[in-house]
Amino acid sequence: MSDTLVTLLALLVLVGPAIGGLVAWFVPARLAGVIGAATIVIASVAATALAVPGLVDAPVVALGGLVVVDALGGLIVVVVASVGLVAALGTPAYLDHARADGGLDARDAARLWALMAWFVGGLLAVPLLDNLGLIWVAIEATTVVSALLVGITRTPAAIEAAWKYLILGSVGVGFALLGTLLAYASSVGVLGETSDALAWTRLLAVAPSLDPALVRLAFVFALVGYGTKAGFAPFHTWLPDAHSQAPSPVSATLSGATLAVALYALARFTQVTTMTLGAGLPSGLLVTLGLLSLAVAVPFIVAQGDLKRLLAYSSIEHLGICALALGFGGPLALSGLALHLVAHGLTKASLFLSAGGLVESGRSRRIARLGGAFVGNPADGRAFVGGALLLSGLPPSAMFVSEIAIIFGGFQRGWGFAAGLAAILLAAAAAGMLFHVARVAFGDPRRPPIPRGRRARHLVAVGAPLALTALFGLWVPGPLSAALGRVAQVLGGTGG
Amino acid sequence: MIALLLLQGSLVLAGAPLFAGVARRLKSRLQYRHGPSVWQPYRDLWKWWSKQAVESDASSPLTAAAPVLVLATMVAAVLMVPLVAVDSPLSGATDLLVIVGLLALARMVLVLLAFDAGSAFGGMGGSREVAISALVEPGLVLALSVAAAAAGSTDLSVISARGQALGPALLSAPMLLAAAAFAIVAVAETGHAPIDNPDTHLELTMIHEGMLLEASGRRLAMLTYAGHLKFVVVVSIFMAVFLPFGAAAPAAVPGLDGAAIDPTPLALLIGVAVAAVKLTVATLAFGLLDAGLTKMRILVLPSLLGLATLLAVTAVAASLWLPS
Amino acid sequence: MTAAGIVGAVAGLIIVLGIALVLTRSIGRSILLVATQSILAGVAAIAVGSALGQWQIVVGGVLAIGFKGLAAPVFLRSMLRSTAVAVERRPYLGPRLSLLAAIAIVFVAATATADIGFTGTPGAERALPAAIAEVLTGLLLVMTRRKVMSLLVGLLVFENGIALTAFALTYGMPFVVELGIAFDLLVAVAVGWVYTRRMVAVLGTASTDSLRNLRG
Amino acid sequence: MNGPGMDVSLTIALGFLALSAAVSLLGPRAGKTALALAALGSVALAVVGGLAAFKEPVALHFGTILGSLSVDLRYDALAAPFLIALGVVGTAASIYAMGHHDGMRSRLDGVAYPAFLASLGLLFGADTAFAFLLAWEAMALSSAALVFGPRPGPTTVRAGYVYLALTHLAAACLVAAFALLGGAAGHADFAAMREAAQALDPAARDVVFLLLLVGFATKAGIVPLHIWLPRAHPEAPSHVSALMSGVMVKAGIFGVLRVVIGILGPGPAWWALAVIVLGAGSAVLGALYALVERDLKRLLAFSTIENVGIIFLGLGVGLLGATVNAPALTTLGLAAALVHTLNHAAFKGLLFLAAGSIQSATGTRDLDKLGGLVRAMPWTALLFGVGAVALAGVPPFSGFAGEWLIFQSLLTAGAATAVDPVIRIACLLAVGALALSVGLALGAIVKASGSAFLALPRSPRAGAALEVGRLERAAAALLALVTLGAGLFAGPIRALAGTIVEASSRPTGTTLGGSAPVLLGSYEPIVVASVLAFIVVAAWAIGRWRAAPVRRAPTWACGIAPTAAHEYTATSFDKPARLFFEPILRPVRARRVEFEPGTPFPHRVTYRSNVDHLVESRLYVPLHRASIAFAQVARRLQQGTLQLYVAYTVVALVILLVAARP
Repeated sequence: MSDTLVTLLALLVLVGPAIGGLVAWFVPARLAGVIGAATIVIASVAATALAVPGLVDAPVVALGGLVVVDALGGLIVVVVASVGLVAALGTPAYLDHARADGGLDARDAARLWALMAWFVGGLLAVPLLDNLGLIWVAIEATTVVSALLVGITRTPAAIEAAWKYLILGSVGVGFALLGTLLAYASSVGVLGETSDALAWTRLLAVAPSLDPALVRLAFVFALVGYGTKAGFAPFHTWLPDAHSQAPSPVSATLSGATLAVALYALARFTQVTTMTLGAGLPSGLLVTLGLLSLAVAVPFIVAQGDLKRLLAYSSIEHLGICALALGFGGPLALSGLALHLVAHGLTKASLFLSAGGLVESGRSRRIARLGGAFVGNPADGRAFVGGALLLSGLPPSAMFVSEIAIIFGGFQRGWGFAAGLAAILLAAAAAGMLFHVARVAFGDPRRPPIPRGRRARHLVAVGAPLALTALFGLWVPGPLSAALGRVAQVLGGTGG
Repeated sequence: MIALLLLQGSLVLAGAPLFAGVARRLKSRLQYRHGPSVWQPYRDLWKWWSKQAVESDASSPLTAAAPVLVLATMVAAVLMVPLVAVDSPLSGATDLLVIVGLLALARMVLVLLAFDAGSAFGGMGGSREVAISALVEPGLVLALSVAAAAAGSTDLSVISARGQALGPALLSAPMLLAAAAFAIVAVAETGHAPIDNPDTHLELTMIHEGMLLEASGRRLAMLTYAGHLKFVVVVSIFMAVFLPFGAAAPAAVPGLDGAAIDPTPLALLIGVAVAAVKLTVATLAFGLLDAGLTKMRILVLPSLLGLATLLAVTAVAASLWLPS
Repeated sequence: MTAAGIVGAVAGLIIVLGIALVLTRSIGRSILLVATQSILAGVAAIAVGSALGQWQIVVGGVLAIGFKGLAAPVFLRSMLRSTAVAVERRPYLGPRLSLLAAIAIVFVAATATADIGFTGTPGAERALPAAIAEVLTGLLLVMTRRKVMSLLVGLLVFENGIALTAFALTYGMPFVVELGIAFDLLVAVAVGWVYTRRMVAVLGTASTDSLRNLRG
Repeated sequence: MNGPGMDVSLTIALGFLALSAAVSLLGPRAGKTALALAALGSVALAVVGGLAAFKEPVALHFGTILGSLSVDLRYDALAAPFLIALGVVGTAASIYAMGHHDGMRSRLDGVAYPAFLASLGLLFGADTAFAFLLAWEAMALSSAALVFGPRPGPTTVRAGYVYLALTHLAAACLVAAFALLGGAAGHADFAAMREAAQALDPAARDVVFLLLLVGFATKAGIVPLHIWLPRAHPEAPSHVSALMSGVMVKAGIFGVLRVVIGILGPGPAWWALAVIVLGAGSAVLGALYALVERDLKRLLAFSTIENVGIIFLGLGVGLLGATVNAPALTTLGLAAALVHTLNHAAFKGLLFLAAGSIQSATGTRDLDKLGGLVRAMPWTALLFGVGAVALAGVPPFSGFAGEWLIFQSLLTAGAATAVDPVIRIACLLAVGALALSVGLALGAIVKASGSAFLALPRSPRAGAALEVGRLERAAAALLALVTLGAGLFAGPIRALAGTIVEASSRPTGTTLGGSAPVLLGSYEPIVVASVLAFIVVAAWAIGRWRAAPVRRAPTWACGIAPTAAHEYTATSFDKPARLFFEPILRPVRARRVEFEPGTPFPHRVTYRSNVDHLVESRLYVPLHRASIAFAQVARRLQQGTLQLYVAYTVVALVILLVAARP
């Protein structure tokens, strides 16, 4: 692509959402909806257009090195863009219902679109930026913006969730800043005090000569910081509250995209640390936290009463698997990780939207009171059950492929015990999930459900991602599998 | 082979009711009763044969078919059991498991017949028969498998040939234990005291008779006759496996092509005599049991049949350590 | 006074302010303390920046004073006005225990820097322990205070600690990143302000005791 | 023309099944054509099986999904019998479904049924770990969808959930086992895994064996992993339970043959002992619970557990032969297991179809409410009879043929001096256990057929039952013919099974099997059958010769008019057995007598007796309760205080810092 087009696209992605959001903030609700959706769609399309070449062959460089998109960055952009689109498609239906039953007024609706635009814009920026400091700033910005989104419905529970998200998020990400700072300190010795010192491309190039003690501390702080944002146990405590109280399109973006972006940032640190200290420390810590996340998620999934919290804990479980995959390393596990991020993003976004639909039509969040979804709300009911089956890794789902790849990869790399334990924990979590899904799907509805308007956009938003996940489970198209291979190669570093 | 088939077939088919008569006669004499003559079973069979059969209006075609099937199974079993000679008439095609299977087939058809009339007594007899036979099976098969494992084959002819060749050494400890187990099981199988009372028609106590209650005319004749045949089959299995002495062995000098030629006519005659003696002794033994023992309460049966299985199990364990 | 001397003095002052923060119960006073801390750090940065002639560090100091020293306290003050109670009545840590904790923090900070033993900028040997002490003080405040405003104050102290560490190690981060960090921090405090108003309106209290019913 | 024939017919088979799924999407009206296509697909699968038996195996590559995970198929001799069973039972089930009212209940059924057949077909040919696991989970998911069905009631939902959850947990064991197995081989196809498996150290091989055993035993329904089987089968429509009991349960057996014996290879003696003990336990308990069961389909489900136990005995002897390197013993054991697998597929499929006809005709499966169906449903009675005699294991039928072979293999193992005494005793005691289970099974099936078909109907619905349609009878008749054929031609089938076992072991290089199985005894079913037939005809002729006409009169019931109430129902029939096996069954009795007010005469007596399934009440219920209790305790981690959460983060940070010290 020509240079000018690349620069234009980069600018569009970095600056566009900010302006779009600003306009949407001050414009009346109906117009704000159009502008907000347009901003998200344009930003996503631009980012994908910018990232795909990086995904397929050589990394794309723009804005004088500020923006570098390699295979890993490209993949995350694709995940965030697709989840952003799904959320944007799902928002109108949510707003109709929320305004109908008085949860939100017109001002809030406009503000929601503006915040969504900033939120998705921030998430899209992270994989493009080649500066760890700016990556931190973008992630902190998304944290703060999404805190506003989580508590937008003004209920006591939403406010409580927002506060916890804000405080815990800021403390956690603060440690990430400490980590970034230490990385900067270690690279200043080698690269001098230029802003290049924070560019992960330069850091990777010069990694072996960095000061090991500083890099070790930097990795630990980054692991805690971005681990909090990615929802690893024991830093996960904010996630169930925030994801279950936020409006469903917001929690879709939170679960689908934000966790992936946080994992991306952590992956960059892991790359650098592996080049400097060797794979021992990072994989050890990542595997431990991954197993801990799985272990913590299982009891909460098995004995869960709230539908959305069930999905939130399942996100913790799936990010635990991603941490395991990152810890195992090796081509098989890492390509499994890449596929898992895509599949989890899509499925979880669709699930949160359909769960939102079920909660609205069943007028309750309690799983016990949401029975008879097939009868009461067939569209959302079928989507929810289908999504849950895909989520628990049953064959047509791409997660079946990725989970097997990760477990097989784990055994290959000598992590036999951890991978075996993970397999059992995964099955237990899936069994717990299926138990609740069966209770929700079948039986007769407790209260006559209000017929949900069959908004075409909502159905597309819920159905399309599931179809894609099922498709990728059976046949990974040529270019995608090549891309996954390149991501694995990039993540694996020379160690491979 | 055909000669043996005809000889053994005709003799057993003719003589079976006689042994029943002898057993009943012995029991009555021991009970200081004169008792019916030894030929009474023949008269009963002939009487039923010429009577008109009456069947329940609730019954299905099975009531007509069952007696024929049961009788046919028993006749087939008679032809498959070595009695007169070491080899049974159909020795090449069957082994002890097939004979046990045939007994099971007969039992299955009989229990279904019991169901068919829709009377409570048939159901009662059938349910007890099934429960008891389930307890009998392990003891029966284990006892026989001790001999089979020792002889290296499950064909009765091979087992009895080996037994005959061994002579008195055959009665080693495992074989004795197995014989005892088989004896208990044989009592249950043929329906003699203390498990069942062959002569009674008291509804609550009869098991085998209960199943025949609704049969009449030629059907009753066939079923009773099958019962007599079953007695001969069970006893001849016992004799073939545990007391094969005297049965007509194939000629000492094998034929030109190495195949064992049929036993000489003289050997067959001796075989028949010895078989008759053996059957009589067994009949007297069962008669003594009938006279001496009263019928056990049905809920206590598992302990007796459990004893049989236990004996068989010890026989199996012993057979591995002691040369059997 | 050389640059190192100024940094040393400021570090000492910051540690004292930190201890005061741990001990004080009144939220108004804690806002004042954290504001002075930020201003001091800013002044140190400006002094060192002008001494070394690097405009980046000077602008960093100005940003610190502007955002953390002035703008953030304005928000915190307005939050304070919106609730009746202005005192931390029952923090999780009693007065004696918090004093003990403050001293422990200083002790831990000193041993930690000695243990790590890498050299930052000149004068870092005094600034680093102060920075780590501030980080720990910030965490302690967040973990032991009940009122929402105190939590935000704790966050600011924690943030000051990290900025000071940056200053001690490499005289702060590249300018663009410093700007971003300061902006994010301000927006975080602003969001806190929004939610405090909403919390008082909906729940009627600004204490985290009423934020405890999302369980399991 | 050896190779291409197979993949052409495989593509035809999958084509038909895909077409069937597509057609069923058009709506319920297209149900019949969709099922017809499924039947054709099954026939094609049987053809593939036939080809695989006699032709050289051909590798078919379907594509790589991710990195080294690829779907390769290779139909060799071992896959042949299973494919043929799938084809035959699949065809019969599809034809049955065409005539049955709940054959195609919804679009979900329309897609799930062909998917179920296809996944089974792919499973038997899978040549890589991923292909095997993909087919395994697809089979579980599609059969669960069929069990749930469009409008499941609460019991169906529980049954479906227990089934899916247990199968998924078992699949996790398989994933771990394959990962361990394929660890060094980089997950190439089974052949590469076979070499890698030999290099594994003994401890790892034991772990792999246990994981595989748990995974395959759960799918096969071996006690104590069997609790899903008696729940899931009765809830599925009859043609699906016929397929599940007939073929899907055999996937566990196929797994043991293909992976444990084929890939993992021989191991220490305790492997064989474990399989034999599990087999014997399942056989006895399966038959015992079948005998005391009142629901017809649950009875058949428990008898499947018994028969799978019997097959495991054969597999145990096969493993034993491999351990002591006695090829003849291995061939005998595996051939016996294979023969009984095929025979069971046919007669259990037949019985489930017949049970389905009973349920659709009378609307109930409770044996106490049936009775007297032989008059209204003669065809179903005859077909059920054929299945019954096969299940009872009486000569000259197919059930006996399989069990006779298992007896032979156990006795051969018992008599083999190379085997150490403890296992020889186990084999001989297994003979006793097998005999006990056959006796109990005979009782169970006699009770089922007697109380369902004979005497007077015990409920108005049973009285008003009508014979089922032609298609359903034709389907059952197909399986009946196969069952009778398998019974009569047991000799040649036995030899064929021996050659199959020997052929499937050739490429592995390990001399698993010798020639046709060497037997201790002789059993020529044709001779036995013809002797029986001849004598039956003779006896019948003599019985009819100048016999007086038969008079029909009401049964004598001590003077009162005989009614259905006098009959022995299923519950009363198995009362002696319940009392005999009281320590295991722990029967619980509830008797309520309502008297005429003011008189000592009882107006109504209600009697309920049920049996406590020990495995469930002693093992699964406490386990379930403990896991829920643990989850409740664990949930206190998240009890809401913000400050505590920050403390979690700080403590974790300190621990990580300490852990990361250089």
